[in-house]
Amino acid sequence: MSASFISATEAISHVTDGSTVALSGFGLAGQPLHLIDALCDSGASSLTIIANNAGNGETGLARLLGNKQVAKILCSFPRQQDSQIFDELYRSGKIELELVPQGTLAERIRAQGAGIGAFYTPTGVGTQLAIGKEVRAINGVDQVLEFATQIDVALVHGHIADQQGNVIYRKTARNFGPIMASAARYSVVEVSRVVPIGELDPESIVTPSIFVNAIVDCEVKYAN
Amino acid sequence: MSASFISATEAISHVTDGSTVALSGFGLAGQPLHLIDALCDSGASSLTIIANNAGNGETGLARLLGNKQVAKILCSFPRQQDSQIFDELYRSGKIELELVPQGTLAERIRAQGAGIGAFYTPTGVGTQLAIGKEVRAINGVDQVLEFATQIDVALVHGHIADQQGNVIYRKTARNFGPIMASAARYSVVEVSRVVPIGELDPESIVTPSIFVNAIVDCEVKYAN
Amino acid sequence: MQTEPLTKSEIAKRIASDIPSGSYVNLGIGLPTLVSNFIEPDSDIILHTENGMLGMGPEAIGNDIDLELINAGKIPVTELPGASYFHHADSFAMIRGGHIDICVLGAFQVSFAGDLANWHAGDPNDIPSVGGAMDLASGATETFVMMTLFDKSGKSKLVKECTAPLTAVNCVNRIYSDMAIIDISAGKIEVREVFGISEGELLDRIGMN
Amino acid sequence: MQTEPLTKSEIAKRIASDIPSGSYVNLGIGLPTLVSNFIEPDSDIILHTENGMLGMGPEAIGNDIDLELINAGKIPVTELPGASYFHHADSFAMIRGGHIDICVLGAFQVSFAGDLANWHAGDPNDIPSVGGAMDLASGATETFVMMTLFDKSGKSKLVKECTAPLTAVNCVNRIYSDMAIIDISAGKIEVREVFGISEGELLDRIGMN
Repeated sequence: MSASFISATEAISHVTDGSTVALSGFGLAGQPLHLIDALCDSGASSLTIIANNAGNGETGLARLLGNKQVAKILCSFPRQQDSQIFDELYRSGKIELELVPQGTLAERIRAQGAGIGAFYTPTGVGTQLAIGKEVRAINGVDQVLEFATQIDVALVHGHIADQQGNVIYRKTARNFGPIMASAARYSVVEVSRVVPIGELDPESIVTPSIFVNAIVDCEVKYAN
Repeated sequence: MSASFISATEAISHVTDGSTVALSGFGLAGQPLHLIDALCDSGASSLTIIANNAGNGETGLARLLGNKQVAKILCSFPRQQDSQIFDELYRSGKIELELVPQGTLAERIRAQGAGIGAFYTPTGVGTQLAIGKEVRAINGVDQVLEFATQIDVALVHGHIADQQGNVIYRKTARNFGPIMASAARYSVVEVSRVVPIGELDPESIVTPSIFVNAIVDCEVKYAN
Repeated sequence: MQTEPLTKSEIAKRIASDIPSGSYVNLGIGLPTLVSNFIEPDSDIILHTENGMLGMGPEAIGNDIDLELINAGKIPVTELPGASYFHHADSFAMIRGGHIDICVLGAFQVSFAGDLANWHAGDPNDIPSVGGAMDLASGATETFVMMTLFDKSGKSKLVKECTAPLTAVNCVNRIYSDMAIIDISAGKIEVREVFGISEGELLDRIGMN
Repeated sequence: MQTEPLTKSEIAKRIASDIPSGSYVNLGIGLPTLVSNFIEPDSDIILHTENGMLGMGPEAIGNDIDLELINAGKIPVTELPGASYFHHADSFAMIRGGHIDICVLGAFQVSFAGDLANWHAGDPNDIPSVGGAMDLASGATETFVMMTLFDKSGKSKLVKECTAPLTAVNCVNRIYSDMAIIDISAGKIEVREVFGISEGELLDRIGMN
């Protein structure tokens, strides 16, 4: 169904206690800060978060963790110089961590969006992260079976949307946005600008509107 | 390794008797006619061809089939109004056909390029095309195990390349080109124009040069 | 009761009017492409074509014909504002991933349980061609079938069990035909409307009574 | 025999000079990023960063800093002509699909068989973080390790069997270290060059004699 143009608060109303929420971003680049702020304000709790990292500093995902709204995080690289909020929760046993190789995380999300139930990857074979997983030799190469990751709501940081909900991104802030938008039951993209239909080049649209349920226009916020 | 800028004849020298060759295109849109002509002239035989269709009229893939250079074709939709050359070969038992649902064909090619050995898809479950294939229930949905498709040489029709080998496509002629370029041991893209490095927008490049071994510049031919 | 069966155009018009505004729709090759003639420009319905495009417009004529802008039936089409292009793996990610709200497909047979047979009439002399039919039938959120209800010899195409090779199991949600509109849900048939035939006679002829 | 061990910069310079022109290369976070300082602008070597870019240029300074243009270590970088951006699934398709010619990674330990341990020192109090290390080590065509050959207590990091958790099995092709350059091929070690140590003493210290 076609995309709605709504406020961050309205978009976040699709997140409920216990939801699985995917957050785009690699470090702070591409992290949907405005949507995460609305998620913090909503008070939704017991969330499972899917993201590459586990928060930086005190804002965005780190703020959400600090609010004790997150029960579990599925990510590839939680440890960073400024991941102190996660570090403390993890060391005190207050958050569950599922660690996944970065490419496997990306492919599990992409598989969900593409209707692929599971896939075999050579990544991780013979390591701790493959313990308990099925392994199969394909053309002489051992591969691990990995399953698609179900996502209730994706919160994505885009660059520009048109009024139909097509989205383009900016530089390395693209990262997990397109695959998360494709994978979630309800996908929200915050953008810094909305342009009339027809202004984006059809050859250059990265996330077609079919993957987008809601656009949150942050132009005013970005202008400040 | 970085892309070479060579002639169609030189590019086709990478095809040998018995090679598996992928051809982009959906009907005639995106079919690499100049490269296929060079393949016809090369006389390489006993080829396995991977393509969506089995040739139209008398040119391109149909000409290659008519030359008796093809032992087997893996495709989704061989029958067309003007597929008479394939039809005759098939009915007289002179060509082997492996029929694959179109989305499974695309995903098997994409998997090869992405280093995914195999994947589960709901497409085809309970049909003739799943006979003999493993089926597994994932989240209550039966899915068929499909394997990545190995490709020796991909012949792709692009639109514009830069001098590094980055490629963009044009409208629905994009179709199988990007995934075939990513999947083959040796990927050749014919384009109608080559521009200096830096002229293509980095946000809009569809096939980055990492997936391209050779560019064949057809500008003169296209201009005629 | 309408006293005449619907024409093909009338069937297409009914389908178009039942597609909710804002839907993403794929129209199969053949008969279903007629539906596009009846989609209102302001309906906000967006057409997907599996060869790599969203926002497909009407068939191209005259100078608008561009052989690199075609639909799944290889017919030149046009591009509407808001259109986008993508490669085949992404196109079928849309289909398989459940992002297409409705697909409209033709059929040789549909079973009472919603099984669809539409890719191979079963004649061993035919050249088998499946295209995107299996992906669409199993991947789209709703599958509508557009067909005549009876074949030329008068036999029902809605059958207890398909004899032609299946496209997908238990995938058809609704049949739009010349004689009736029929819902299939949880393996049960519900006749919604009949045209030129009484419901009793219809059920007799499809072997439901 | 060179009488001094190599400095980190000298190791990085050796690696850069051994990368063939035209290669697609991924430099891991930490020590390996030093290699980029020694890649000649006309070498036609193209750097991949797994967060979605090919054609990465040097670290950004001053007004060139753009927080949406960063490398895998989250450091602002620049864009070279011919660069392209893509999403994470496409980026790891490049890695997993064998399209990266060479990756250069740091290491805690490398085994004689070429097993790599570089994501978790093994201390249960550490916060485990793997990032793209497993994908790179198993996916790149060649994996080079850049490290000091001995740890601070003088123990060899090239070991019979890794005690730290593995990143990937049998993946390391060559070690560039301060004391030696060592090839690993088909489970066999070959010392190519030594720095500030004799080959005999080196083999003694790594337990190969």
